Amino acid sequence: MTAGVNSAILASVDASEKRQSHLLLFPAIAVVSLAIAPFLWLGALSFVADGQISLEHYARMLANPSYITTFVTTLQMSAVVTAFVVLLGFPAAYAISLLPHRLATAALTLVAIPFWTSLLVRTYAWMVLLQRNGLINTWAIELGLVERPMRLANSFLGTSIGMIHIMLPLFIFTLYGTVKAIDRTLLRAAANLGASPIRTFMTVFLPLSLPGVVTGAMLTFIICLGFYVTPQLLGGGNVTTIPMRVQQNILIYSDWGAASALGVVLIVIVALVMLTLRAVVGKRG
Amino acid sequence: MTAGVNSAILASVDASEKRQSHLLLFPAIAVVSLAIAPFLWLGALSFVADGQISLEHYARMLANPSYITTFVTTLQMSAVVTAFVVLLGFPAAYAISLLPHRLATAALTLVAIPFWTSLLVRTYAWMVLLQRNGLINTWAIELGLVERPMRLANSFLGTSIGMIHIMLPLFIFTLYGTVKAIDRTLLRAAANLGASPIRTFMTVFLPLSLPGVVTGAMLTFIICLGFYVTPQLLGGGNVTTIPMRVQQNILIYSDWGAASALGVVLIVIVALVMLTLRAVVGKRG
Amino acid sequence: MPSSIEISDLTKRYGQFVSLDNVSLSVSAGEFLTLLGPSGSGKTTLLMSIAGFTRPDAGSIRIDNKEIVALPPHKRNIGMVFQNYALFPHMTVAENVGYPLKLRGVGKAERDQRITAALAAVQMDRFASRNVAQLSGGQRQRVAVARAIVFEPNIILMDEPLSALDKKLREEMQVELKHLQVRLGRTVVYVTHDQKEALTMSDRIAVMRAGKIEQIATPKDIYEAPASKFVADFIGDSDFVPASVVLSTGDHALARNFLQAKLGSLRDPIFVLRPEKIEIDTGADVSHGALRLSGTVQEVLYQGNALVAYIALESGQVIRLQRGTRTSIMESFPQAGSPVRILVHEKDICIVEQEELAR
Amino acid sequence: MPSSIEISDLTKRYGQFVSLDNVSLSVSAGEFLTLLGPSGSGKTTLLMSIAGFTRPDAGSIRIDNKEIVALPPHKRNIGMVFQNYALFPHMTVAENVGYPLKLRGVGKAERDQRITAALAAVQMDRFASRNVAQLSGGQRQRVAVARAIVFEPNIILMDEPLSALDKKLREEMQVELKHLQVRLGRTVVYVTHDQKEALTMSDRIAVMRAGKIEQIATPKDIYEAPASKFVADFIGDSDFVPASVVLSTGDHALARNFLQAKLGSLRDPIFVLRPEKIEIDTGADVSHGALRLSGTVQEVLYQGNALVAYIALESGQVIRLQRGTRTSIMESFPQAGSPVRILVHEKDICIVEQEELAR
Repeated sequence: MTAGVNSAILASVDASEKRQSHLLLFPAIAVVSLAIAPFLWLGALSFVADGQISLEHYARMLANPSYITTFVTTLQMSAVVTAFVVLLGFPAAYAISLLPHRLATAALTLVAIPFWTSLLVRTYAWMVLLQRNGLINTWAIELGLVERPMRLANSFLGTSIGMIHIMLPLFIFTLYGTVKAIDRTLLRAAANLGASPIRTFMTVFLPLSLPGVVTGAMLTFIICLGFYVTPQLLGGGNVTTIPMRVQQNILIYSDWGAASALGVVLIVIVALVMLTLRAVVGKRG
Repeated sequence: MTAGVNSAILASVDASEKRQSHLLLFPAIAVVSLAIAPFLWLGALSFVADGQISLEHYARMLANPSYITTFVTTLQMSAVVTAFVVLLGFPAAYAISLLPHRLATAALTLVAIPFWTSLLVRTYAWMVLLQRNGLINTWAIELGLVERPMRLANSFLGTSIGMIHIMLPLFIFTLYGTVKAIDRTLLRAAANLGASPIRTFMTVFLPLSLPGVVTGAMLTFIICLGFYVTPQLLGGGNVTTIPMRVQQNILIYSDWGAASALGVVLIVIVALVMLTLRAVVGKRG
Repeated sequence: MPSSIEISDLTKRYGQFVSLDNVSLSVSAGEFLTLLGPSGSGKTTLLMSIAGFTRPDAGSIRIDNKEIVALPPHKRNIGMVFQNYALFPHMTVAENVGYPLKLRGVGKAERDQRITAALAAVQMDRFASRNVAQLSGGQRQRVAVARAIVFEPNIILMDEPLSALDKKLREEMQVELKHLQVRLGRTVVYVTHDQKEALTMSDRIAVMRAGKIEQIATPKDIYEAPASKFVADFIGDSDFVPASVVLSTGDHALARNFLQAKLGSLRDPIFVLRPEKIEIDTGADVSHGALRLSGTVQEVLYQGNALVAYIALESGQVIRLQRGTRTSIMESFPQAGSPVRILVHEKDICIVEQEELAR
Repeated sequence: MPSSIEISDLTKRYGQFVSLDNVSLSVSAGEFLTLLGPSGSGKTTLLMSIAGFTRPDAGSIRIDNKEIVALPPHKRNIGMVFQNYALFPHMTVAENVGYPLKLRGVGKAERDQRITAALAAVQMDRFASRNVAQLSGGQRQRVAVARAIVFEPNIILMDEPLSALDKKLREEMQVELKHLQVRLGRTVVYVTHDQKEALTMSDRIAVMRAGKIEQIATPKDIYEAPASKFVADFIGDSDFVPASVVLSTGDHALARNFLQAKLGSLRDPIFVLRPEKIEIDTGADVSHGALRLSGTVQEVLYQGNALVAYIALESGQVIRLQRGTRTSIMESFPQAGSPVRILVHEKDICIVEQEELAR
């Protein structure tokens, strides 16, 4: 670059403006740090045992079969819940996207209200419905579907039902955005080229909504990994998830290091799923 | 309408197609019902006492001053948390929106990872940081800022700090969408018409980002109302929120009716805030 | 191979709004017919009814004498080029073009061959393996055409296929599309709101207005003999001068039978004067059957390839005169402020009925 | 009242891309100057540098001899009409127009009066209390103009202000904006990629290409005497025939000094032939100083207000001849397939240097 008329003064104005805009970075850096800091500290803590740097907490996790069981249960439950959420949520999001604007807004609002309601209250509502003498068992017996009350609450099944109900709205919102954004002309084009409605759905609509399904499913899966209240109340002691083990380590054993290590593992799993998602969806877009 | 050539056959094809499209409504109705049903049952239960329809649970709530205290605490804490989230989140969202695309994505991803992480783990991380001999107290004493450890955990303050940290990402995401969508040409137009950067910010940027701020703040407030794990763990018995009272009613007193009534009140508050939000933001758009 | 289309009494209402008002129309096999009109005139509804995406309330659409009005779109076998091209973003160029063949169960080998042929017809064979997102607007347009012709439909519909392209490319594509249509010999129904496009490409133009066909004729007849003030105003530049003004102030050496034939049935006749059809009366042309009017030049605009004079007639009416910019013309062109006498030959005048046009 | 602008040696790079390459330019007080060029030519960067939104790497911008190149935009007191109008959606029409006055501390009474006057100047006074969202494209455009003139800046910049309007409205607004500029007597710098708009409105046009000004001149000089093949191709329709072909095959009764003057300094000269400047050689015109070429009519296109003949010259080159559609012209117009002899007067020919143009 050769210097020119006023180039010095222009460069200095430029530099002072850059300096000013760097000031703006502070809030961003501050908040990002604030968001991350507790986790970094958690990470540090997880490598300390008896005042020394050590991998003890992680080693114990691998060695103890009950931890392995907890991990398996957590992943299994998350996978089951995610699968059902996708199966129930896809047709719902698709159907809502076809409704006229007013009806669609109403449907989404109705779906939204429970979403924003206290997790505890939602879990409790399912306890009421699923218990031995709850509404579902009462009806099932009255209709003659079963003879004795089913064990719905205090089980993997009950926990899953509660979690499916809790996660469904988020999945529907996520997918709805994608589905609604699909250009309807493409469906017309497919019909014009000779595709029956079912072929159009399979060859055009489904592939185009896939990024939304993947995003929604991964987010659902991630959040399911962190559930504590629902498995605690609806699992009735028969379902143990990682966050429950964190809680036990603190309240019962006061073992902060072990709790931290569990937390770190959970965060790492979340980060991995999120990065995978970014890679998968990013590549398609 | 007068009949015309083929009008009968066209009308019949139309009708049969309408019937088919009504079939599509089923998944929407099913999922919306599934989402709402537990709450309706909860509502019904709250009006039953000793096997009879009664307003007893609600009457008791009004009569018992400790319930009033709980409500005030819950609303107060939600308001405080929301205020701080807005104050911290706005500059952050603004700053991130000015970053180049790559940096902004990175910042949002870093903010997102804790958001998707287990609430319990996040709360626990703050317990570690805030306890009497935790990192913050240790540093504060070493730096000579205080003489004795501050009471950070087990208090309204600690609970608020934890909840602010937990809610900040959601608020930033919500606001970021609005802020990013503001047409930058409007800011140039303001400058061209003679507005200094600060005037531009106050007269153009701020008013245009208001819908995002209002939406984010209301969502934050709603979710804060439903917090259970964080006040339970970080409040150390000194903070009682509505969801904690629900839990107490079930586990300690086995009073399902009272718990239902509390849940219903919570849902009604959420619904009211959401409808207010829709009215406020809808009017502006 | 090309098919004829016979539309009769087609009606479509949306609530109170009448989008198609008893429209009847024949398109002969191999014809290039353009539906031209302002937005809301029903041209798109008519096209969509032929494609099967809009179901009319009543009426008949027959292709080669077969009634199709109640048939769903995927059973009509009509090619279509959409306004935004509607290429499938999750398929390559070749997969897009091969899609209709796959649906028809055409085997891999033949399919590949026909994809290549269709892409070659629009000069896109080098782009077969590209993603749609990598294509420019003009390239997408070509792929959309390839996809619409690859399964050899007898009728091709086009919904403003060039409206998203810039001017130079649009003009190139007009010529190309027209040549392609002639070469393939298909029946084409084309929708546009660009009158120059319609005039250049069409065998016939149907000018639509408020759900009806206002005039259907060859481009030359539409421009030279518009059926109404609406058509004259919509297509080309026109100045309108009431017949009463012309006949009272003008030296109208117009044949009596010309006037009788043209004015006879009109309640409130006005003259349509086209800027390029008006001449300066130098006195050299003494032919009969011409209209002569006096006026003053208000302003002369230079537009590069044309000079436009705004001439205020004695009656106060302003009309335009346009001429190409050869030096010989520019040198003798009237200056602003100078008086001028204009001349229009009988054959260059058309007369329509006065009406209020909404703007 | 209007200001002059003096730009010298303005340079702006974005990484490797040179957006402005040592541009110098003077705009005199009260002039309507248009920056015309394809996208990426630097016309918008130049405009944004004057407005202060782009900071050049080097150079000087002086307004009335005051250096402003390092001044922030809000201290420049220059009016601007943005491409998408940039009206504030949270303010009414009156609040939008009053915004610059409020910033300047103008009191309520005077402000209201000036808002009304500015809105009246663009015929929008009836819409003062409307929301921006309720306005049509054309109405927004007018409000944007009112906001740019209400604080009486001495210079007004316009960035493709009409590009979002449809054709008829655009042409109306061209005339209106030009009249407004003349009435207010402000200096206007206008950016467009529409050559007809530039030709109609401007006092001078600066044609930009790859960060440089290729030619700056009056509309007539730009069109009649383009400085390069790029300018001739970008503005108007042109056919190019190499001088060697013309001189070997044509009957070029062209004056020796004409040829010498035009060809003298060019390495590889080509003739620029404009379709409207070519005539049919009927033998009647025996004037010297004209070029005569033989060819065959390939195709005749009817475009309503014009007939275009594609003529293949003996050398194989195809050129176009365009004429208005008066009946007298149409009757004698050459038919497709017939041999034809064309004639171009010396003054209607321009000669530029051959170069490859990217498409």
